Amino acid sequence: MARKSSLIGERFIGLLTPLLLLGLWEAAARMGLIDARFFPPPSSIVHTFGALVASGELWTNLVASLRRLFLGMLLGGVPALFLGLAMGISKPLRAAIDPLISATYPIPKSAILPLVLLIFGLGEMSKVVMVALGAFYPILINTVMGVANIDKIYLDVGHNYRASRWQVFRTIALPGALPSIMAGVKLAMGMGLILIAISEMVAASDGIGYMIWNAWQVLTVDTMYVGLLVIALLGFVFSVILDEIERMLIPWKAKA
Amino acid sequence: MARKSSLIGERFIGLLTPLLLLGLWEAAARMGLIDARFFPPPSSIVHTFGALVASGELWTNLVASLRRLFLGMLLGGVPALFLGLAMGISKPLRAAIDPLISATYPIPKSAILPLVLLIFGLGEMSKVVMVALGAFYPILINTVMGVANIDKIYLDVGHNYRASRWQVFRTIALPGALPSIMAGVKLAMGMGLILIAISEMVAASDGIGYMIWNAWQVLTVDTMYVGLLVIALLGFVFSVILDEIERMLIPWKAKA
Amino acid sequence: ADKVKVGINNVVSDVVFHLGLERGIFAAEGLDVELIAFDSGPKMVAPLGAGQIDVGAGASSAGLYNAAARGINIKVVADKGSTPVHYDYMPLMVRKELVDSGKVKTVADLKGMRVGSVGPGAATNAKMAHLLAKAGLGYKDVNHTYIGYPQQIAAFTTGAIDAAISTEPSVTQAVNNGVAVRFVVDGYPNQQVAVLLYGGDFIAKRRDVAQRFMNAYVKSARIFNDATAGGKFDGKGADEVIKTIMRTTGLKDAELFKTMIPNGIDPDGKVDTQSMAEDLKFFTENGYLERPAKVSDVVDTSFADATLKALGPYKAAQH
Amino acid sequence: MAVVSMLNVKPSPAASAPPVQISMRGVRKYFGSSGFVAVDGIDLDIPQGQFFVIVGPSGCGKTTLLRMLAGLESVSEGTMKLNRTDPSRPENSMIFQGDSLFPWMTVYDNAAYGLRMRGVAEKDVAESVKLWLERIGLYRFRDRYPNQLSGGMRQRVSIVRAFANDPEILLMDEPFSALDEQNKMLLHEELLRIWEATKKTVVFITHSVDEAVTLGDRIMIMTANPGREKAIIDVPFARPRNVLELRHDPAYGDLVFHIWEQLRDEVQRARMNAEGGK
Amino acid sequence: MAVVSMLNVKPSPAASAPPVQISMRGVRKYFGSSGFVAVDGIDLDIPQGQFFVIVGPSGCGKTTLLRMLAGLESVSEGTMKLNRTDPSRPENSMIFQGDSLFPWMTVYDNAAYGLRMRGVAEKDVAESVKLWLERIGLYRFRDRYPNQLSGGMRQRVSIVRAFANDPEILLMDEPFSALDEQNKMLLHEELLRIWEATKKTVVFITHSVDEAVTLGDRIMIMTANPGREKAIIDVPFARPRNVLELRHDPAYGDLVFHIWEQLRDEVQRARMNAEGGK
Ligand SMILES: Nc1ncnc2c1ncn2[C@@H]1O[C@H](COP(=O)(O)OP(=O)(O)OP(=O)(O)O)[C@@H](O)[C@H]1O
Ligand SMILES: Nc1ncnc2c1ncn2[C@@H]1O[C@H](COP(=O)(O)OP(=O)(O)OP(=O)(O)O)[C@@H](O)[C@H]1O
Ligand SMILES: [Mg+2]
Ligand SMILES: [Mg+2]
Repeated sequence: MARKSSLIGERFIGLLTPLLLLGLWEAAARMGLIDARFFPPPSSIVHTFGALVASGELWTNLVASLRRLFLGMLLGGVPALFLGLAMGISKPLRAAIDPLISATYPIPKSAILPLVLLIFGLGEMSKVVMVALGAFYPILINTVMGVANIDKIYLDVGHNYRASRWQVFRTIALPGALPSIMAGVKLAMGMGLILIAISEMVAASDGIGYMIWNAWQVLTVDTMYVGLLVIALLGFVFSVILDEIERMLIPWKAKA
Repeated sequence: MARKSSLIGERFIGLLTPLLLLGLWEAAARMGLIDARFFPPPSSIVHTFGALVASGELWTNLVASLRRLFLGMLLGGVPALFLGLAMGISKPLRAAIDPLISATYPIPKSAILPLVLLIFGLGEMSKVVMVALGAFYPILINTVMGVANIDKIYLDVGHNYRASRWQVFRTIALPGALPSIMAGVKLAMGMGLILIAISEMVAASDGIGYMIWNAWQVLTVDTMYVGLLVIALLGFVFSVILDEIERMLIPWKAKA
Repeated sequence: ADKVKVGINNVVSDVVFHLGLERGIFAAEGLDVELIAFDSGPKMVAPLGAGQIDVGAGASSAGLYNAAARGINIKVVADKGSTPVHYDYMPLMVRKELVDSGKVKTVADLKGMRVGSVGPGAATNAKMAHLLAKAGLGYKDVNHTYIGYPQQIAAFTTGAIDAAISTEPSVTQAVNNGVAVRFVVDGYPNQQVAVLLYGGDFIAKRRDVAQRFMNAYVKSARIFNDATAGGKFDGKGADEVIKTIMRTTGLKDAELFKTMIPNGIDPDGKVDTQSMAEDLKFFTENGYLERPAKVSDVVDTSFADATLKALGPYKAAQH
Repeated sequence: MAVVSMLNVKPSPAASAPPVQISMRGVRKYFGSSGFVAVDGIDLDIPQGQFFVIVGPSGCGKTTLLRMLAGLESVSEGTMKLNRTDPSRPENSMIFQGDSLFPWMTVYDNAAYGLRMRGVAEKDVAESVKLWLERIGLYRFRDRYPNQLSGGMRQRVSIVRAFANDPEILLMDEPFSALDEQNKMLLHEELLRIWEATKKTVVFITHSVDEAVTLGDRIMIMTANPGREKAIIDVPFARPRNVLELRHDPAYGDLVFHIWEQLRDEVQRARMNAEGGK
Repeated sequence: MAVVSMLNVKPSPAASAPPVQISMRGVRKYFGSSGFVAVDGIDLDIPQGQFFVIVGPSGCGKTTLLRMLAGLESVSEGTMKLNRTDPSRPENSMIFQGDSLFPWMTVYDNAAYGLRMRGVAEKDVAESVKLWLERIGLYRFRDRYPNQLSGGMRQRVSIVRAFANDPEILLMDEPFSALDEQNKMLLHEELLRIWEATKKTVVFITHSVDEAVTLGDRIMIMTANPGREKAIIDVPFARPRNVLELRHDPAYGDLVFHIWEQLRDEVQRARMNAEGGK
């Protein structure tokens, strides 16, 4: 009981802060403290939001982006998870792949977008691949770190009970690294949203990124903010969902 | 002794893999398996690299980017570290700020670049801020997770010895979360490199990002690859440096 | 000297600014000009409206009208890139394979094909609509895909797009690479594509500086016209102009300029309001505008007019 | 506040009786949403300077009680008061059951932790830590990290950490369980000497009835889960005690046997419970 | 390979002597770059089915030796061989000193770990785990996570984990140290019963000389750091032993006293070393 109500309390505080900031923004825009031409008051953005919802435009774009996002998260996240677990357990593998990771990770995804387009075409695949690229690295890096940080005694136990590599993966590396992996997934989800927006700026005809970019091109500022707002909301919703999943996956922390 | 030589061995394997991949690329480009107009063989990229080094162009751009990168990392990383430690320790603070973080993190930095320019001007500051934005989130998220994951007994010890909030920060939260923070710094460094490249595409007249973008505009593909290569090298070098720093900062793991 | 900040895109047609700097034309007018590169025109609108830059090398686009509607005071004050006959630096390109195989013989054959364009609300889209209309097709009779100019070459290579209104130097590179051909040249003459923009504050508070900037700009434009007489980079002083272009854009291949088509830029700075009106109709019909607009909302020719009065009309250089 | 001053004016029952340092009334502890009762209604007064020992079957709530005393666990019901006598010293220091050394600090830094948290000058820290590490035979391991120590050595470091801090109340949760009997005996003697010199209040958890009788003034035997007070026994032996001689006293054997029997009943009851619950 | 067959053909000294299960020759262990010597030259043969006990002062290298036996620590010098007699069963299972339960598994899953790793059918796992958890009085806590258990309860779960796995060799590192004496005694009896029924080879580390003499066939006393063999003592008491009756045997007292004395010397020597090193 106590836990439940404090959880609700926390959610409440969590909603309060953004609302407060939005209120400040509204006031500042109305009082002319910030340039309303570029930072229109939230009320006017909400208005445009309503219009875009009504026209169905927002929904179409949202669905298109979400599809790409989920496919991309899967395509990038699953290999990252397994490779990360393997690298966390095996030192030689880690030594072989680490430099490759650190060298390819910082390559700006926006700069190689043309190359991605060249390889994967202008269709859906290139966008999914961009998201996958973004999701891959945070999950990989956090998984490796999470596994490497598991108390050595647990691996000793695993070896003593002759757990196979796969069993060590499943019973020790994965659950032991789970909190860290979840942080990686959160980072990856954010990166995925960023990259979906970037890649939908090229060769797309729908999606939230397309909507934002489109709005910048023709300077319909309110629509652009609606796009940003939608991404922010997605980020918030996904993080709540991920928190919930984390609570379920990590019961030994929750029940403490 | 044994540790040292195995370290060198690891570094060696770590260099082998990328070299192998480059060799494959070279062969494929020469045999026409890939389109050499867009994927020129590494040898030709190296050649252009030499020319750009000789002309001093590369050096100027590199220095400009590095400066922005370091300032941005500081500007984003230090607050992220402190806020992250605070959020890790204090549940209410975390509840208040978490949703804000998860909502603002996925906002595509490239989409708000014009707004950043509007607020921070067209000079260096806006580029530094972009890097800072990129560095902020991974460090924050990983720090929070790292602190939240510290074994509760250590916090109990801290409270029992009446450590002040600041002392708990310094003696427990910080060292306990350090492995996770370092993973965050690695992610942040990569993000910083990505964002420096993006932000140098606007209102800059030097920097590696500027160089890449410029090269795309006029399709001097080799120069573009040199830019990407330099970023990759930077990523690699930074990760080696960060690994070394980690080894120094986390002696209790290294000596085990 | 008066400081003037100018936003540019580092494209070939920006050479007028570099000429003005290099040859001391701005300095002679008592101006200290700083060039600031942007990766796209739309990113310039906010800094221009907020007075962070004074002058912008922008495009005639739907965004201009929307900006005006939002109270962002930006004015088109002179031509920066237009397509008089022989100066069509933005031709309709078609994938070479389609032309060679005879699949595409006329514009009408593009029906249902994939056409690349640089972005929504751009003047090039109006041009595409114009060309399609001449062939009896509607704008929506082809599939539009947004993709930047340099990427269009890659897209042609992989067959991802079949046609596009592209620009130099990408056009020449695509032709030289053998992936696309100039399919329609001079199909929509005298379109106003790139424009010189002044920020509202620059116009209102620094009129005198703005006028001097215009004087210098037109002088530079005339040098460019001399060098590109007849739509080729072989007029008077062309070699120097080419060098400037190569130095400032990073283009490494001098050969390109043999076949590259220069952009038009009116030697008197005149804006082609007629084509702008036609393009505005296209923007309106396709729903790019938030509110109805008129060309006169965004054009202010007073500076160019005054410069013309002061300098007298352009006389083509003798070769 | 009012409570404290009331305590102060109240006439002491015996003229020389020391003031109550720890007082519990109806202390209960439930865990989690299941409402599992770990500690069930403890009433207890521990006078200042007493060596108080708690014994009881595994899982009966000893650690939970001690953690509530240290303020590390909330009290679900009832009241628990710690009265200060010397506010200049830290209130209490706990020796935790199991590993609690910071893995990221060397032996030295772990031992110095409490003093540093109180802002003691580094010179005094060094002196005190050196003294304690030498007493416990670990000074030459001062630069090691905990993962380079054996289990017994780690336990000794955590003893140093608490003692060096010089608190009013020492809370010790099976501090000697991972030690060999000889080290244990040496530490018993050491502990008694220090305690007799400083007259700290000590609350000491152990499973060893010998240890309880050797060290304690008073012993509380707890019932198996849920943990209640089963009996409180006064240890009659005079101080200072000689650890070895004590064992030859027949009264010693009787007392040990008496406590032992009570404990055995509890353990058996606990077994019954466990099987009843299956 | 050759070594094993040689061992097999060698005529046994006594006709019925069981084969050697564990054999060590000059086993040494250095740690890290400093070359700290933890274990220094152990020669030892442990026959199949023997209950072998190791005692020694804290930090003398007992755990290190056991970890080398389990293959968790490399042998720096010398050879160490474990000969299998029944390849269908797991070679060895270790009860680790201190906490080693997986925090992310319930009591039940922790206990079932070894069996599951061997791919035993879930039905058989359930049966065996239930049996063991009941024996040790924790079946009703089967759905708890380790952080919801007391220290002693955690230790009992890790005992179940090893026993349920039914290995040829049991390696036990102070398995009963966090237990109350009554539980300890019950477990002693249980352990002896099982051992007598199954005749597993057991290597058992303890600090309690009583425990060593009660349980063991043979006891190795180790020297203080660096750990060497100080003495090996045969325990003469007949089997099956009654844990309580044994203590009334005067020979029992003598043996305990004898071992105790040797240990005291070592602990004192260790103290000297530590102080010499300051
Ligand atoms: N990883 C390590 N690095 C360096 N030294 C170590 C390491 N592990 C153990 N040692 C040292 O080796 C020695 C023996 O340790 P070990 O854990 O085997 O002792 P032990 O006999 O089990 O002691 P206890 O009874 O206290 O558990 C100790 O001095 C310890 O400091
Ligand atoms: N966080 C928790 N959540 C739920 N139950 C808990 C928690 N902590 C302890 N318990 C339960 O409370 C009871 C008492 O635990 P406690 O640790 O106080 O026992 P103890 O007397 O110290 O035992 P031991 O001698 O084995 O250390 C146990 O049954 C334990 O399972
Ligand atoms: Mg306890
Ligand atoms: Mg040990």
